[in-house]
Amino acid sequence: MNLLTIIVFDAINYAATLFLLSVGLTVVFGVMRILNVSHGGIYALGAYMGTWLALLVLEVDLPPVLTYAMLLLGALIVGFLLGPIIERLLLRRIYGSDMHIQLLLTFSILLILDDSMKLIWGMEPLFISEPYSMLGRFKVGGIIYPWYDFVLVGVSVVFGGALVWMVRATRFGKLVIAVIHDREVSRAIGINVNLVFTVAFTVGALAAALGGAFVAPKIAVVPQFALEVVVLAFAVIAIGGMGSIEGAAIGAVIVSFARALAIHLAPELELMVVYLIMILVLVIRPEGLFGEAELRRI
Amino acid sequence: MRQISKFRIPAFVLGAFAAGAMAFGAAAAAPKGAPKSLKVAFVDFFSGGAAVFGVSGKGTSEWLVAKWNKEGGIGGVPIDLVLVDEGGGPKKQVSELRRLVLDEKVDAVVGYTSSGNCLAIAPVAEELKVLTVVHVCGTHRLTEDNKLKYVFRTAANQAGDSVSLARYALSVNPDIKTIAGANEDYAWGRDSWEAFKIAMQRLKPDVKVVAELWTKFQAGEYSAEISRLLAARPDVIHSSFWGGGLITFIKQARPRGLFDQSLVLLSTGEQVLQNVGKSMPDGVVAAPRATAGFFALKGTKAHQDFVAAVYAHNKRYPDYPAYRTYQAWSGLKGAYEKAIEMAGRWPTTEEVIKAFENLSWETPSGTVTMRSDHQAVHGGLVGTTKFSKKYGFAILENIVHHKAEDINPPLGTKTLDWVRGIK
Amino acid sequence: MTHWMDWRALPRAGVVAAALLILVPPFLPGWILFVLTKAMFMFIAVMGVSVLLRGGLLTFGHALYYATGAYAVGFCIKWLGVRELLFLIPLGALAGFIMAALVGIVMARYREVFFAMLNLAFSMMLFGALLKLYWITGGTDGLAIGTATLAGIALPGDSYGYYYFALTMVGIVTLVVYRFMASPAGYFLRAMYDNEIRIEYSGVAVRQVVYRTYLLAGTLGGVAGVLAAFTIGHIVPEDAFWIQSGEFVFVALLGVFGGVPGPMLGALVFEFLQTYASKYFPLAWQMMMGIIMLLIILFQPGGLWAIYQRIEARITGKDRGGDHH
Amino acid sequence: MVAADDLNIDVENGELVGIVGANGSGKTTFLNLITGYLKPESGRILVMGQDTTDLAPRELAKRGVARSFQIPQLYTNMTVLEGVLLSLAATAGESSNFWRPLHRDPWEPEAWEILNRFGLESYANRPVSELPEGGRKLLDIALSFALKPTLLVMDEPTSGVSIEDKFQVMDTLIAVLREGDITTIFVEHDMDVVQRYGKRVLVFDTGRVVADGEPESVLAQPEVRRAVLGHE
Repeated sequence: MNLLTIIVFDAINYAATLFLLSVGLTVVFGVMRILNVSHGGIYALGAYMGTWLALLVLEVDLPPVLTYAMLLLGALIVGFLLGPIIERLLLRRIYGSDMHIQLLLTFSILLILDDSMKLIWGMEPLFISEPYSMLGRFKVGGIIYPWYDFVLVGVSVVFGGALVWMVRATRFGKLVIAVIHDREVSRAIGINVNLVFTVAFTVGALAAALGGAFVAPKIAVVPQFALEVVVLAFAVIAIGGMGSIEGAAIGAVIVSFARALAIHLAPELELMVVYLIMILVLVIRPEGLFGEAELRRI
Repeated sequence: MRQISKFRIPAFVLGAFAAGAMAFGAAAAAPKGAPKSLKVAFVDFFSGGAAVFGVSGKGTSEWLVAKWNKEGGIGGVPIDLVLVDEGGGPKKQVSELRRLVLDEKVDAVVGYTSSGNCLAIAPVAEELKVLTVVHVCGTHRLTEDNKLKYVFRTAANQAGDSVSLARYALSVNPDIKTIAGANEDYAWGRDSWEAFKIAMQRLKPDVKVVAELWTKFQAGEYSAEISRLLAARPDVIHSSFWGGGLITFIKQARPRGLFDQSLVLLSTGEQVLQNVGKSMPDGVVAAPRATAGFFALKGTKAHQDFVAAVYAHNKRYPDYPAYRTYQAWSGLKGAYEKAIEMAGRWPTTEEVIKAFENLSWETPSGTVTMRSDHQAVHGGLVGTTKFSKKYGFAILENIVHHKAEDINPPLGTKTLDWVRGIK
Repeated sequence: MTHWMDWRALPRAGVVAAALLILVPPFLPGWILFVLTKAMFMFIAVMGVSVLLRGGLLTFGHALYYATGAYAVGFCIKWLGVRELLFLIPLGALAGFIMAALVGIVMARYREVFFAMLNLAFSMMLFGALLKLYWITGGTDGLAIGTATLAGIALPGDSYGYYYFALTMVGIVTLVVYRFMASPAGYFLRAMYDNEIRIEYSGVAVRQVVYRTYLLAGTLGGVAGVLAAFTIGHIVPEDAFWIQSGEFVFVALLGVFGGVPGPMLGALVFEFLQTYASKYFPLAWQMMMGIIMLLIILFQPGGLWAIYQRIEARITGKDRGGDHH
Repeated sequence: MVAADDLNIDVENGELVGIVGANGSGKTTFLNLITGYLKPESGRILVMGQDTTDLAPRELAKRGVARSFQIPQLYTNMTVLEGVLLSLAATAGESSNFWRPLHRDPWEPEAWEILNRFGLESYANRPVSELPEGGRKLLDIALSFALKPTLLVMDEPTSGVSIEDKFQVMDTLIAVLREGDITTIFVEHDMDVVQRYGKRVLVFDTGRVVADGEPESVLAQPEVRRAVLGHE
C-alpha cells in the first residue's frame, strides 16, 4: 500500500514535468499540422535562460524569492522572441511542403539551438537549487517530497486550463478552431491565417520555454538535454492524441505512471515501457486517446 | 623549426613535475630525427552532462602544454594540442580516433573519461598502433579484458575507490546492515558497484543489499529513483554517479532528506563540490579518485604551485580530473624523455612504450607508477564533506590517506579476485 | 515532382559514379577511404528510407533495422565467435527482413505522421532494450566488433578490401532497388504517393504495397547495419536512437531526388560534412549540420541532385526539366 | 441524415443506366456504396448475384466492378501510358512483381490500344499533369476500363468538360463501352447527356429513387424536373 502511494506521488510529480514539456508541441501540431522537433530546443533554452537570470538574482544578493520571477521572465523572453522568429522567418516558407521537409527543418532548428546554448552558456551545467528547496517539504507515506514538485503540478493545471479556456471560450479560440477545420475557407472568409499561425506557434514556444524554466530547478541544465527530452514529448502527445491539450495531460499521466511503476517494480523496462504504450495506443487507436480521426474526402 | 634555446627555463622548475624532465628539460636542441612538433590529441567531454569533466581536462591540458612549450616542449619538440569532444557515444569516439590517426596524423592521444568510451577505443587504438594515454576512465576491464600494447592508463582503476569507500563507511558506522546502490547503467557504474558490493560483503558478511538502481548514462531526472531509495531506507547508499548526473542527483536528493536518512558514499563526489556549492550536504563520504585534493595540500611546493596555476588558468580549483589530466600528460612526457635518453635520438613509438612501462614519475599529488600491464598505481584518499567558508563550497575533512599498495590489486591479480580477498 | 521517379537517370550518372567509386579510392589517403566506406553503408540504409519516401512514407525510426543488423553481428561475435561476412551479410539481411515482416504488419495500416511516429516508437523500444539489458547487450557500452573475415581472410574495416566489399554490396543493393523501382511493385509504390484511392480501385491492396516496400527497406537496413558494425568496429544502443533515424532522413533529403545516384551523392556529402564539421567546429558541429540542413531546405529544396542536374544541363545544353520523353 | 434509404435497384447485364438527381440527392453515396467505399448501415448489396456488402473497393475491383470519379483520381506524377500500364498490371495480378520492369511486359501493346480508343495516344509519354481537363476525365475512365470490368460505374463523366467537348467525350466513351459489352451505371448532372446516351434513367431524391424508366418519359415528368432541377 505504501509502495502504491509512493508510485502515485512519483507519477503525479513526473506527469507535471511531462505535461509542461509536451503541451506546446501538441498546440503547434493541432493548429499548424507540423510536428515541431525544435520544441525540445526551445524547452532547453527556456531552462537555460530562466536559470541564468535566477542565478543573477542570487549573485547580486537579491531576495531568493525573486528567482521565481526570473524563471518566468526567462521563459517569456525565450517564448516571445523565439516563437515569432522561427515561425515568420523559417516555418512560413515550408507550409504545404511534404511532411519530411517540415520535420527536417524543425530538426535542423533543434540542432542549431542545442549547440548555441553551449556556445552561450558554456559546457558546465547551470546549477540552481534554491527555487527547488526554498518552499520546504512534506511527507507522504514516510517519503519526503519538496513542495516545489507540487507547485509544478499546480503550474501544469493552471497553464493547461488556461490553454483549454483560450481555445474554448475566446474569440481567438474560435478563429483557431476555424483555421484547424479548414484553412482555405478561413482565409476566404477573411481570417488572418498567418497571424493565427504566428500566435499559435508563439503560444507553443512559450509553453515550451515555461516548461523548461520551471522544470530547470530540479533537473540538470546541461548542453544537449534537448535531444533527450523531445522524443519523450513525441510519445506523450502521440498517446494522448496529437493536437489535443487534454490528450497531452492524459498522455503525461499515463507515461509517468508507467515509468514510476517500472522504476519501482521492473527497472529494466523503464525506457521501453513508454514506447510500448505508445505502440499499443497507436495500434488500437491511431489518432491517440483524445485525437480526432481525419476522414479523407473523395 | 622554432628556436627553443631562447626560452630556456632553469631545470629545477621542471624537475619537480616530471622525473624524466631532469635530464632533458634544459636540453638546448631537439634530438636527432625529431619532428617539428609532437601532435597530441586531448579527448574529453565538451558536450552533454559530462562536460564538467572536460572543463577541467581541457583547461589543465591547455595550461600544461603552453607551459611546457615555453620551457622547450618534450625533448625540445613543442607539443601541438588537438582538442576533441568525447561526447556522442563510444561509436563516435571510435570514428574520431580513426580520424585523429589517419587524417590528423597525431603522434599520441590523451584522454577518455567515460569507461564506455575507453573500452570501445582501446581495441581500435591497438589496431591503429597509436600511443594512447587514458586519463580518467575507471573500469578495471580496460586493462584486464584487453591485451594492451599501445594503450596506457595513468590512473588507478575504480577498485581502490570502491574498497576504500567500503572501509571508510565501516569506520564511520561499524554497524551497517543494509546497503543500496544507485549507479549508471554502463561499465563504470556496473563495475564500481560490483567491487563495492563485494568489498562490503567481505568486510561485513551479514550486510544486505536492499536496492540496486541502474540509471541511464547522465540522466537528468532521478525523482522516482530517490523515492525508491527513501523507501528502502538503507544504512548506506553507494553511488558512482558523476558529472552532470551527480549534480542533478544531489540537487534532487538533498531537499528530500536522502542524505539525512542514509550515509551516502559518492565515489566521484569530490569533482562536483565546486559546482553544487552550498547545496552539498555535510557528512557525505566522497573520494577524489586521485592521490590528493587541492584542499589537502600535502605540503610540497610543487603541489601548491600546481593548484595555484590551475586555479589561475581554469578559474576552478583542480578537481580530480585535473589531477588525472596532469598524471596523463606528465606520464607521456616522462616516457618520451626517458625514451630519448635511452635511444640517443628521437624514439619510435615502440621505444616510448618500452620507456613508459615501469616508469615512475612525480605528480602534484605523489608518485605514479606505470606497471607492465599498462595500469598505473598510486595512493588515494577518502573524506567527508564539510562546508568551508574559506572556499564558499564544501571540501573534504576527516581524510584518510591510502598508500598505493593498499588500494590497488597487485600485478597479475584480477581486480575482483583481489577485492574478494581483502581483509 | 517528377524527379521522384528519376531512376531512369541511373545509367548515365550511375556509370560515372560507379567508375569514380571503383577507380579513385586507391589514389586516396587511408582516411578518406574510411569516410568513403562509411558513406557506403550510409547509402544502403538511406536507400531504404528513400524508397519508402517515394511512396510518401516518412519513417523516423529506420535506425531500428540498422541496429537490428548491427546487433545481429554483435551477438554472433559474442556468442558464436563468427565474423564471416559471407554468413553475416545474409544473416543481417534476414534479421532486418524478419523484423520488418513483424513490425510491418502493424505499420502497413499507417500513413503520414502516424507512420513516422510509430516507426519512431518501435526503434525507441529497441533502443530501450539494448540500453537496459546490460548483461546481454553491454548496455550503453555497446559491443566491440573487431575485424571481419571474408571467406576466412581478415578484412579490417579501413582496408581497401573492405571498401571494395562494401562497394560490391552497394552495387547489389543498387541493382535490387533499381529493379524494384522499375517493376510493377515499384510503380505501385510511387503511385501510392499520387493516389491511394486509384490503387485500391484497381484491385490492389495499398497495405500490400506498403508492406512489400517496408520489407525491402528493413532488409536494406539490416545489411547496412552489418557493414556499419565492421566499419566502425563498435556498436551501441544509439544505433537505434531517433537521431540516427533523423540522419538517414537528412541524407535521403540531400539526395532522394536522384533515385539511386542521388542518395549516393547525399551519403558521400553527409559523411564528409560530418567529419569536417566535427574537425573544424568540435564544439558546434551539430550546429553546422543544422545550418547546412536549413539552407538546403530553404534554398535548394531539390537537394543535391537538383544541383547536379542543373550543372549537367548546362554542360550538355539540354533541358532535363521534363524527364518524360 | 440519410443519404441512401430503401434503395432497391436491379441492373441487367449490358445495360447503360444513367442516374440523375439534385446536389445532395445521394447519387455519389450510392456509387460509394456499390463500389465498397462505404458500408450500408442496413441492407445488402448484390453485384452479379453475389453479396458484396462487406467487400472493399479492391475486392470488388477483382470481381469486375470498376469505377471512375467525379474528380479524376490519377497518378499525377506519372505519364499517361504508365498509368494505363499499372491498371493492366493490376488486372493481370502482377502488382506484387518486384523484379521484371513494367515497361518490357507484354501488355504494353494493349495499353497503346486503350489509349488509341480513348484518343489519348498523343499524350502517352507525357505527364498526367499536362493533360487538359477533358483528357483527365477520359484517362480516369480509361484507367478503370483497363481493369476489364463487367460493371463500370462512372461519376459525372462530363463534369468539368467544356460544352463543345462534352458530346465528343461521351461518343468516344459509349462506343468503347458498347464494344466491350460492359454494364454501365453513370451519374450525370447534365440532362442533355442523360437524355441522349442513357437507355434507362434513375432519378434520385434525398436518398430515394423517385423515378425509373426510359429517359424521354421519365425526364418529362414534372415532379422529376422539380426534384432534379428544383433549385433552378
